[in-house]
Amino acid sequence: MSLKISEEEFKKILESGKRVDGRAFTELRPINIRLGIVERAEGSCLFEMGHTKVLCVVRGPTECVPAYIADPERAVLDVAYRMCTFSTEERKSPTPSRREVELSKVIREALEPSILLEEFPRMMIKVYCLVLQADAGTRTASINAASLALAQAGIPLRDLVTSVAVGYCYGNIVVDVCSIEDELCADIPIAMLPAYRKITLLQSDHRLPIDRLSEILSTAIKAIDQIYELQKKALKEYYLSSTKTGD
Amino acid sequence: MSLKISEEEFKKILESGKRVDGRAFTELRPINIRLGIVERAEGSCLFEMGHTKVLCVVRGPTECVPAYIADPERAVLDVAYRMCTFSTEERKSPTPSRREVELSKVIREALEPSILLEEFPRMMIKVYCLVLQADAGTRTASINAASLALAQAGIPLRDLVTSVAVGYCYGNIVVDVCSIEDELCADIPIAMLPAYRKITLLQSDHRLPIDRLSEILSTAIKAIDQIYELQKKALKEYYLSSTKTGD
Amino acid sequence: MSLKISEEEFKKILESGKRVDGRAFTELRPINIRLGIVERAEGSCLFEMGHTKVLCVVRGPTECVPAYIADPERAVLDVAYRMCTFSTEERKSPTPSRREVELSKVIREALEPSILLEEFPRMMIKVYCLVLQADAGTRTASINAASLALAQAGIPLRDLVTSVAVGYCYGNIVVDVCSIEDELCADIPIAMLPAYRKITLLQSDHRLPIDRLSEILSTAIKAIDQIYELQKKALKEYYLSSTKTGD
Amino acid sequence: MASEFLSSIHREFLSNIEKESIFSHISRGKRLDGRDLLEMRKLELIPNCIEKAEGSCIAKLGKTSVLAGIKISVGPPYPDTPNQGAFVVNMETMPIASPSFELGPPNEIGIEYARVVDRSIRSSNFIKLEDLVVEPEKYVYVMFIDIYPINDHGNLVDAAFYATLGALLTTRIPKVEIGDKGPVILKNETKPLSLNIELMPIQLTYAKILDKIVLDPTHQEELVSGYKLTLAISKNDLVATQKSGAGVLDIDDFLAAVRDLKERSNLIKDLVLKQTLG
Amino acid sequence: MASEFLSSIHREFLSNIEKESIFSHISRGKRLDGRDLLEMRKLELIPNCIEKAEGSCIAKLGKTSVLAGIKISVGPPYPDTPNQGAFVVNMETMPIASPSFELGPPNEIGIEYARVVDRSIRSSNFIKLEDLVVEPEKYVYVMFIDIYPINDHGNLVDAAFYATLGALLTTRIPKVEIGDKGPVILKNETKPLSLNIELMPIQLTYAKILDKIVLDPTHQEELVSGYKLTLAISKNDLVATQKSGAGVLDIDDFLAAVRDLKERSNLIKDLVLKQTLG
Amino acid sequence: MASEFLSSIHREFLSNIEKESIFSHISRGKRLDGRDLLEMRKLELIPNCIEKAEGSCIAKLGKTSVLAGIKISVGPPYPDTPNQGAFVVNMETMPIASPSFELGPPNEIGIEYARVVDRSIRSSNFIKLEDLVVEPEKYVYVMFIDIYPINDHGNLVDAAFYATLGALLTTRIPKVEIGDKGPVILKNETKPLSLNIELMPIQLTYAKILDKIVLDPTHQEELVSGYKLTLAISKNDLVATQKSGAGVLDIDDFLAAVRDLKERSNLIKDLVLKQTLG
Repeated sequence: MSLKISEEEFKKILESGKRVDGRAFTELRPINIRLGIVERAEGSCLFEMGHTKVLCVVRGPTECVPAYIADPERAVLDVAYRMCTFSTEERKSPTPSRREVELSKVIREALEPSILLEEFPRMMIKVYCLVLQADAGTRTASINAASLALAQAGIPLRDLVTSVAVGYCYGNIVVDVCSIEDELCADIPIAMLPAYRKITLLQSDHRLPIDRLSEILSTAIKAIDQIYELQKKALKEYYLSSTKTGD
Repeated sequence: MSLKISEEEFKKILESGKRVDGRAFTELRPINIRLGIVERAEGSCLFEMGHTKVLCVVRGPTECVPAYIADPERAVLDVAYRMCTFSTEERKSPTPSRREVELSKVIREALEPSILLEEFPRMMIKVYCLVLQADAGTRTASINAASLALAQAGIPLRDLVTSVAVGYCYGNIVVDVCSIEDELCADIPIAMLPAYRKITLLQSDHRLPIDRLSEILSTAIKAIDQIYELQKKALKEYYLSSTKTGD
Repeated sequence: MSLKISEEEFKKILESGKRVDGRAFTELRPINIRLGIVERAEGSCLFEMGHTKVLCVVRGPTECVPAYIADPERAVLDVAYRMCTFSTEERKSPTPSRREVELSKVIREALEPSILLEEFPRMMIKVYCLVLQADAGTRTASINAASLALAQAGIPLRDLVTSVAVGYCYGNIVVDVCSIEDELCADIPIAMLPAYRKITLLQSDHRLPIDRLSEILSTAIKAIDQIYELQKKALKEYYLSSTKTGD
Repeated sequence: MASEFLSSIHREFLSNIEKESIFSHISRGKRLDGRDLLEMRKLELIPNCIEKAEGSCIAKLGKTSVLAGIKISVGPPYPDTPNQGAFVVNMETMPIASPSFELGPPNEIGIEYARVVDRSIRSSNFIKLEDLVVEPEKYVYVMFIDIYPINDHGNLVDAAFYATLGALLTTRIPKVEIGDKGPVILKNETKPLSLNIELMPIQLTYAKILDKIVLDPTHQEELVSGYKLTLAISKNDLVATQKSGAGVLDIDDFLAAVRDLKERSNLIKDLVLKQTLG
Repeated sequence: MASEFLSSIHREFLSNIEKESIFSHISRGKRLDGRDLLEMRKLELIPNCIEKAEGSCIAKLGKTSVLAGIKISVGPPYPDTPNQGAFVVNMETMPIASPSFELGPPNEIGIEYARVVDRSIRSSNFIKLEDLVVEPEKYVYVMFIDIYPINDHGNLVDAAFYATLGALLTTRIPKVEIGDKGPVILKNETKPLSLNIELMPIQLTYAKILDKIVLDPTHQEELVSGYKLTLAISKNDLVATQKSGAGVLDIDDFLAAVRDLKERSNLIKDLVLKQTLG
Repeated sequence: MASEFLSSIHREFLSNIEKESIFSHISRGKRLDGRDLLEMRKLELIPNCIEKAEGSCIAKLGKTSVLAGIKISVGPPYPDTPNQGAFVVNMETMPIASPSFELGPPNEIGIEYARVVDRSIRSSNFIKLEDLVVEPEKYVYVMFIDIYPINDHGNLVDAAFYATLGALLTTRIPKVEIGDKGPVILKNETKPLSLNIELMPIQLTYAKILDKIVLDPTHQEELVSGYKLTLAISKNDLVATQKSGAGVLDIDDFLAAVRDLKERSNLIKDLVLKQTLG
């Protein structure tokens, strides 16, 4: 998992048409979804993509505290993204980093368009994303988990939100970037309302040639469609099983 | 006070039937109690046991702030245990340590059963314990001080709470442990409602043979009864003197 | 600006009747005042004295938050004095220092007597002073700036508050101390309601001969009168220009 | 103003019907979930669930679940124990597991539970701290044990204890070389953590409800209990005691709980070892 | 309880009349301040305004103004980049510039904007970090870039970017000597910061209002916009993207915005260089 | 939102009857507790009350009492004073002494008073800082002076000052040896702190009530006073001035207060020395 290779080796593998972890360029890591695993919450989801593991819990709609942040026309959505101290190579301090604060904000804004917040004026919906293990793609896994937890919580949604990180590695476009790719290449996390073809999260850093952007986005959308199917399947299975057990 | 001796010497002294500070096994350190020394508080008590000195102040019953923690059926008891920076061998940071937070909680829970909190619904009673000098037994001294300060404040009580730490040192049971005993032996702080024979605080660490537990507890109770008498005497003297001076 | 000279050289220059920066003993540094530069605030002022630059912003009267600090008979005045991290020789941490807390308090108390707070019961007036560059006299510049910003905000005032720091350097009284004087000599910051001849801020440290105090104060008052004229001129020019532009 | 450690925990209430239901069951010697008074929920340990941690384990007590992870670093020893490694136990209280928790630093419950688990482990001498030395008096291993509650369905403190135990039993200590610039951790060369298995502590929590003592309380039972009593034993010794909560404790109830724990401890010890070392 | 980063920002509202006015203008292809949809406000840079800083600049975008200052210290390099200097971007959010800010540590907006500016600069390789080494693997220069908003009349993030750019372009690096007690900074001997001028990033922010995209939004426009999209390019590459706000973004709007930025970038680059290097 | 330093102090109010009573006494030249306007309460010092501190003293001014304690450590000197020891004055404001204080870090009153006491001591050169050097330019003694108010019956700042003075006068400096691992403090070998007794500062606080000046105000007097004026002198020099509170001060009142302090200072100095050095 924490395999270290040189930039040269990395490039060579890419040239052979493969990726460092053996995947094809547009191949996702294995995805594992478990819904409803936290009993004392309205919604919860464990979302695993490769070694990345995120637990997401939804609470609410509840009363808005402190009262002065309440919105008379819609629910306030509050999102906290946090990493376990042991989720990373080096122990992370439990105090929230600036990165965690920024990611809490962009995850919130990625989820917000999917929720019918206007149905709960003056209320608050709380989403907590806890990264149990970080191996690239923690913000996209958090969004995928959170959207499912919101659905399981029975919060009315326009659509699920589905997210993936695409990478641009020495001319190659790869989907669902892994740790080494994240370090050496440009990483473009994207979230969408898949049914509407609308983007709710978009970030990038490193260098991206402008004339490849269109291709990068269409590659992302294909991956998002695949994950979207897995999300819907997980929801369906959860409802079937919970009906069976009468839960 | 900060005498350092080797474990061997320590054992030898115990074998001679004495303790490092010259006391007999069931002998308390000298106790000094002063009530009502903080004028601008409903209740206050300075409690000294040997070199350990704790000042306790009681405020209330007052309005509950923040309001959302109020209990419609009883008063909320809030206890803060803090140590002066110069109370210990090494300077203590003024920021509350995790130990201070835990001790605030167990002291609160040791006092709570003694107070008729149900007589003050929606109110708050505040207890502040400040360790002026720490030489073992600061939590037990805090409880003894706090209970007297509550009584002086006129808060209705079922009984006083009385507390002592018993030690288990290489097979010997000693009462009112001193610093060196605290370091080398098992320390069992106990608080009781003496008139009811009920325990309100009980903690332990180190190794205690299970078959000696009963003996340890009965030794503790004898010491508690002694301290209880001193507490009652101090209260009586305070009331007599305050009646005399018309205070 | 950050010229370093020895104490001996410093004394020699003083003996020649001049100061290290070439000024005469009672000469002020150049003063530059700009009003109304922050559009989204009721009042604002940039006050420069030599290299010292302070930006002050006034907000309110507004609702008092938190509500429990409201005063039923008058507005609450809240003042925050802060320094930019790059305002000093060594980078200043953005966390407020104890010095910044004390200065916030004395600046508040220097301004308070000038404001008709009784006209806004239960309200709050907020004053923020940000030191952009610190080269001695930041508290006095803050007061001068804040008083002008309050006036520009239309808050009813009894008088402006005008402030200067006088220095006592090896027997000489100097006005508007510079950095080196601040370091080597006694520094006496004073604020007044000039029209009333009343002092609203007075501090000192270092050694001041008691028999020179009267002289020190009268030197300060002369400097304050000069600055007061510049403040009034700046206000007048601001009103004239804002009338012209219809702002 | 109440102290932040008190006001950062949301009080929860049970309805009178819920309370009555718990009480009527318990007074008849049974519990709402069908257990006997002194019956523990099923304990399940899932070790090695976090590959990036040097040790990790999820512990489940019925529906309650807790995750513990261990990260290892190298630093100077404490001055008073120059030839021993060190460990720190911390419990975060993010509002994942329970609506009564809030964002922010650990509240008083997280601090208390972490310190109780720390004492249960430390007093037992379960960890061979003397084997955690890299270079005597200069460099020792420091273990950060961080505990995250996942679902609080009661008795978090025991679940936290078993998660910690499971993580310790499966922890791998990396090799360390002292280079020019200080210690370098070689993550690929590891060996198991040295433990005194025969001293392994076993911790259980009892709760007083009405005039009865129940073992391993659920969340609802905690809300109506007078106190909880957490005990840990190692071999024939009591190594940790913590009365938690504002009720009053009878001496006989304490002694009976210690005896009960002693009787159960070997069975639990076997279960823990089987589920971790296999 | 909401997280502190959310609750420390005061929500602001526009009246319905204000909203209608903005909307009716924009639907007719014009803006309240007379600008065209894709017209930027006048950018003005005032460098070297703080003599005590190693670099400083006020950037004005119309009425919006932001001050950035740079202080330089010397410290050990990051372990993974032993032969590079370091820089940190921080944005304070004191309630000077806007009534929606509060006293205290930076809120989520300050943190986001500082990190966006950091990425725009860092991804472009504008700063020659390899030239900021005092003694390889031991001492490097560390630049603290601190940003203070002065007047928030909209698009603080671009004003913050240009203030930072202006400060970097005029930063002087002091000489450092390594003495017995470590590095000593000689403030009187300085040289300009090494920059890859040809890689200089240009950042612009677009906002979606109704079905239109506007460039360089004002404060009122921000309050009614669906999202803001901040983009930075360096040469022919996109080096930073940040969608901010809860609206939904169309792919075509993103691609169009990138093209618009590309077209404008040389002009802005010339303007920045002229106003700083003269 | 008000700044935390303002909102963490509870405002206290006097009833109109209490106010009137104070005013009517003072306008007749007397005070509620029978004192004359310029009469100080009885000052009592109890040094060496905390054996674990290197220096300690309780100071009582009538019913007001304050505890100060001094702990000594060894560290590097400040770069600008390589051959001087250092001291830090801190005042905690736990709600022991007054219902207007709250738990948490020192409020603005604690910070102001600690800094005033610091300036009174520092400006006087009472402490021979040059004697607090362990190894020139490398190790010096650092004194932490921590002040805890016990009962606030008015004029805490002077009680804090005399508690500090009493603690300094009885402080014992431990011997320090420089070992392999740095300095080692030998607590059993001590010598008194070096002081310039002839420069000992004396501090007094005056308050303006109605048109009168009173010395050493009580708590109720503080609540109705326009301002407090704290002054310290050392020999014939004024070494600290602090106007505190929102009232306005007349120059003549300031000069009169300085003269009053000068007249009293020798008597107080003798009292302090008698009660500490015996």
